[in-house]
Amino acid sequence: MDTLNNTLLKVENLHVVYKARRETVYAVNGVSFCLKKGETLGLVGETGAGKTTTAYAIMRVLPDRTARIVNGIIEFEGYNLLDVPENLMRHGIRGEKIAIIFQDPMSALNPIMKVGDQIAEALKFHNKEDLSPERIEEQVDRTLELVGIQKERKYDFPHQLSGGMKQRVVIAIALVCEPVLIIADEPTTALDVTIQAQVLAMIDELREKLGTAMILITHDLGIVAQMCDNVAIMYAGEIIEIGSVEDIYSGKMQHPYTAGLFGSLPDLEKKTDRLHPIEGLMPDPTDLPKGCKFNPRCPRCMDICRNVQPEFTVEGTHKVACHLYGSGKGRGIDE
Amino acid sequence: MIKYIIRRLITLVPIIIGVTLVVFTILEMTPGDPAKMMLGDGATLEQFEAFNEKFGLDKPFVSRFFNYILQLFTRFDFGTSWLTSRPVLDTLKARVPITLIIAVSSIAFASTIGVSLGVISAVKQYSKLDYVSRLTAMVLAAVPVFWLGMMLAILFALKLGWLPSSGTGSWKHYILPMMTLGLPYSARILRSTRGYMLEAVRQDFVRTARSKGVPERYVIWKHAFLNACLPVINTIGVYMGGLLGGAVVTENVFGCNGLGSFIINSVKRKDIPAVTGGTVFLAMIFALILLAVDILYAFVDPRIKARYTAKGAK
Amino acid sequence: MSERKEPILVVNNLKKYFRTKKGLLHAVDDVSFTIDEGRTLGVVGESGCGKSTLGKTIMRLTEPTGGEVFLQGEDIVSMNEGRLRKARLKMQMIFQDPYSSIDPRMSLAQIISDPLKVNRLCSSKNEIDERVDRMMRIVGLAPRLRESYPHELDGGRRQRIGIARALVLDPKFIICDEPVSALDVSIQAQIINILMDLKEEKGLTYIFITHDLSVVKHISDEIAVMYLGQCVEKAPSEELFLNPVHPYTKALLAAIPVPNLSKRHARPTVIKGEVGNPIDPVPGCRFAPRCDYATQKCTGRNPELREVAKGHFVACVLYNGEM
Amino acid sequence: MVMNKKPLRSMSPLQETIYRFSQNKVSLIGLAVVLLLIFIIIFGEFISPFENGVKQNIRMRLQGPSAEHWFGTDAYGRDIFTRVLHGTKYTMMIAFPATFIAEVIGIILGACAAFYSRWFDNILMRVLDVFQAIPGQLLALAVVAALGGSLFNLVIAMLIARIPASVRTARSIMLSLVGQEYIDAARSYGSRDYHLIFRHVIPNSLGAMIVSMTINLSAITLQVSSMSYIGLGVSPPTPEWGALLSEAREFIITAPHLIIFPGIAILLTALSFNLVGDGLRDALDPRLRD
Repeated sequence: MDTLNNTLLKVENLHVVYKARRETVYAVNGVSFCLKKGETLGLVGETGAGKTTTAYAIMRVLPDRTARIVNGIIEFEGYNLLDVPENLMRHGIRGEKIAIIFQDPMSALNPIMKVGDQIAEALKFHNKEDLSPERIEEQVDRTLELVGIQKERKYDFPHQLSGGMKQRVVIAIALVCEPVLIIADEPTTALDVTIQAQVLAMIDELREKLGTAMILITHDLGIVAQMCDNVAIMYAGEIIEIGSVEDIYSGKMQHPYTAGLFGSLPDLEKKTDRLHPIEGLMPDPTDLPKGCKFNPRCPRCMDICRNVQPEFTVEGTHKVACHLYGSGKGRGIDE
Repeated sequence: MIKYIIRRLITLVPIIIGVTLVVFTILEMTPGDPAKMMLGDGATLEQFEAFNEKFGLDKPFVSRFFNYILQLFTRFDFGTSWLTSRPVLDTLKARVPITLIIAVSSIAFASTIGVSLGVISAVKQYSKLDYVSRLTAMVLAAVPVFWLGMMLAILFALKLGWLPSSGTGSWKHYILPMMTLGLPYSARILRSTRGYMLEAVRQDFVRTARSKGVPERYVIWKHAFLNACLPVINTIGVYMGGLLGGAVVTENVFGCNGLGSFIINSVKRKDIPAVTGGTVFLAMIFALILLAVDILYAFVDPRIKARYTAKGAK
Repeated sequence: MSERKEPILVVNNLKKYFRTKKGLLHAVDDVSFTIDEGRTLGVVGESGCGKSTLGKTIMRLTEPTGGEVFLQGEDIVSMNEGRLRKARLKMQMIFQDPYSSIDPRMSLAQIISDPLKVNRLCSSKNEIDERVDRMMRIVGLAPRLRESYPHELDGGRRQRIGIARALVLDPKFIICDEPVSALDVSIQAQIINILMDLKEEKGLTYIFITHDLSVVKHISDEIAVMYLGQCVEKAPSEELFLNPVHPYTKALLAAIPVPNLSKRHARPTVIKGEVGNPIDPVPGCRFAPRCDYATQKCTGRNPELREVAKGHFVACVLYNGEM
Repeated sequence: MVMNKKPLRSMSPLQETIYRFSQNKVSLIGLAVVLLLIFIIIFGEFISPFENGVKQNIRMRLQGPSAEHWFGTDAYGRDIFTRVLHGTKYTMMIAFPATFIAEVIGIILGACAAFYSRWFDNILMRVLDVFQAIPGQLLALAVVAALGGSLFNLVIAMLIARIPASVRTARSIMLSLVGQEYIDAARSYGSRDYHLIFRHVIPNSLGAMIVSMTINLSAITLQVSSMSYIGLGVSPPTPEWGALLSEAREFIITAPHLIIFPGIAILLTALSFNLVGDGLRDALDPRLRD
């Protein structure tokens, strides 16, 4: 069993909304999960599932004019990040202890600043050990080499680098202060497969070497299988299934949405005639359905699903929020 | 970089030839015989012929044009005034400094106010300050320059008596023209700076900087503003055209003897060579300003720089 | 009675070069293939390999620099405007971006009926309406959406509009240019199913351009792998995945993350480096700089596509002649 | 099957733009002023006959605003209110046709540049470079210098001064539209060039072109009045706003009301065009707002 002091990050009942002029977008609706030191959690879901919003909420970099964290606790190393004042957050947490890798390397780098300076910037503002400028430069060189870029290229501007190299620079920025937690927001979606393989292999290796915990946000179940220890499947701002990779990929006690995700993927090893996608579309985040959020698309929807929000059914490390499982509340009606 | 500047200077040559051609062609359409207009009906036939020969008016349009271009590029000669028979350049030399002082001081004034308020307005979007500065800018951008000049003159010169209302004697004389021309443009610059800044603070790399833990002030100025700067510089360059045109009117309001009033007076007296010379000269200044903007641009933006310096290109 | 096995499309030595400031960009360089009626050819490759340009060049949306394209025996490349328009009735395209490929100022019905109108194929308004309704039904768009505008719809439904627009002319042959890469997985699967059903029903022939290997395997009968403007390997779909021959194909297949735990933490053999520059390439294998098996033989001469097994072609000196 | 939020009713992009515009109070005020101006042009004669603005009355000269003369009287005792009222006509008679023609020429040349790219575009750009090197005001001055300052000539002058900017705007709009995939799509299903231009490019460019048109209207209003003010536009007896101000210069100390009212008229006109333009731009592309 896990010991408590091993827990690095604990998110509890997180709710985030975006207030547009007349509408309220319910982006994250009661997300809870735990992350232990050195562990990798995959956050999986389709567009609009609330993955990125969750990540930004942890970093507290949500757009402050529209977004509100209405409820929840984000406990990091024993402190609730939502109570930490902004300047402490900036000084001690962001970039220092938690770093983020953004999705699109083309736009995540400042086009008019040398990449070396962009890496050094994080160090300069978290200069706890009073490093001399020379030492900072050395650290930049080392980090660049760590991510597989020659140190001479620190004098380059982003436009002189290829997409894969830019993403390596973004990763270098995240790593340079040796954070304990990295949030990787679809780090390879914008890259080609062969480059993706390079970057993923590099991230995995570095993470292991540095013992960093990671939240890997992705929509690709293949990447999760390769990289993660635990997986959380998100749908409409909720985690509908969470567990170890083995739990999720075993196919036992699977949420119908998870099943649909797997059914949408063509199998490389077997010849499949037809895919089995989930019908319909994501619900409108300003007007979510009652009960289980997935009920309008669910092939196994029951009466109870339309009215009652399902609780987690727990089986070891595996938790599923679906009326099909658990105390049998729904089973009787269905079969 | 120097190579680039030289190359860009060379590209000015066809533009100046083009500008001269346009101005020449437009003014060629003036109805009536110039000699008759200048000398009056009482002059003799010999006087007419002498006038026409002196100013090359007996030659066809094309040859006059080429001659003008040749003179312009070899001797920096802007032609001879029909009225005074003196080289136009002499008058230009005396008057250009006044126009330049007005134009440069007002653009400096406008940029300082416009850019700084624009940035603040964008950073504190939807704050009271934002509303007030946007409203003021809205109105100022629609104010006719000459009317603003008259109102300022009424207030500061006639009512308060702080500043002189016309002439060009001391530095004090330049304050009202500077404000007159500068205020409407500061409003325009504010509006575009605010827009580009709003765009810039939403960029991904600004979010990257924030998530690095960089202080907010640093994020705004070093990351967002430096990037927003590029289009702002460009816009200011474009506004220079309107501003130089506005300078012509402002000089008229405050009775400054600059290039503008020279052109206006020459237009009124149908002194075509003077109009041509003045216009071409002003266009040359404008072209040089645009060139300076381009160079500044390349200086700030490595992507543009790379396109021109051989080393930077991959 | 035409012969059943006659190829619907024959592409011979197709080339498309773009003039750029830095030199001649070889986007598509000497690509040849044939497609039989009712089959699907998958074209895979990474960004910058020229796969999209290939599609556009076959459609003659960009003028080819050289080569021939025969659609049912007629050379598209040498056609004049009028005949090309006729030929395009038989050959349509589905585009990648469901947002920019649809005119935002037209309603659904207008978008789908536009091909009929510009080609003056229908005599009456009723006939047009009927065909639009039929198309909408086929691609799974609710009839009440007829008068909707694209901005009210999501990517998946926009892509259905794109399919309906391509199909309304009853083409024989469709070029699908990454039709699902902008969509979420569940929507992607919906679209793929529609495309496969249509192929079944109407006996369509596809060129399916994509960067996604698992999708291409699922939908294609035959697959061509492109690298920097050239076709490096071509084989029946099953064969390619069972016996990849070209080192690039092998690397590409190894790089796909598989959604099961069989290969967990078994780090794939990652190929080094990145895709090179397609501007003014020197003769020789373009993959050689990244290839673990590269020898001197790889430079100096473009490797030719050779048949190594029945229907399996590869352009690699390792397999030149032997085997 | 579909669970996405259904719109209450389908709105075409045009309807949506109108709807969003109608939600913007500031722009609606601008529109109201523009409509008022048009009303004045049509019914000005009924509000206060032109006669009142011509009738001279030396005894009533340089009077301040009163119940009888709302804006006061000028040096000849003419009613300023009437003169400002009828001045609307002159400014608009120049601004509207000049803007409209400049915009049409912009669309035509822009479309040609975008479609028959390379050589035509290159030539066009070089020509534009030349024209844009001459500040608009000077170009207008040169035209007036050559042709003289009648109303018609002012339209020509404004036109020449505005065309370069209009063409450049139109060109960049058209170029970005031609780069859209739906143009390729339309071509691939057999659309001819004129289909592409008239069915896709022009309808899609219209919004942005109308925005640029309203902004141009504002700029021309200002430019026309300043031309008249420096004595190179409409000349004094005609109650054009700039000309009114030009006349009023001598009385800057004695009768400031002569200066205030025509100036406010110009300001309001230019401002309301700007407001409408801004509102339209926001309505066309709501992303720009937040």
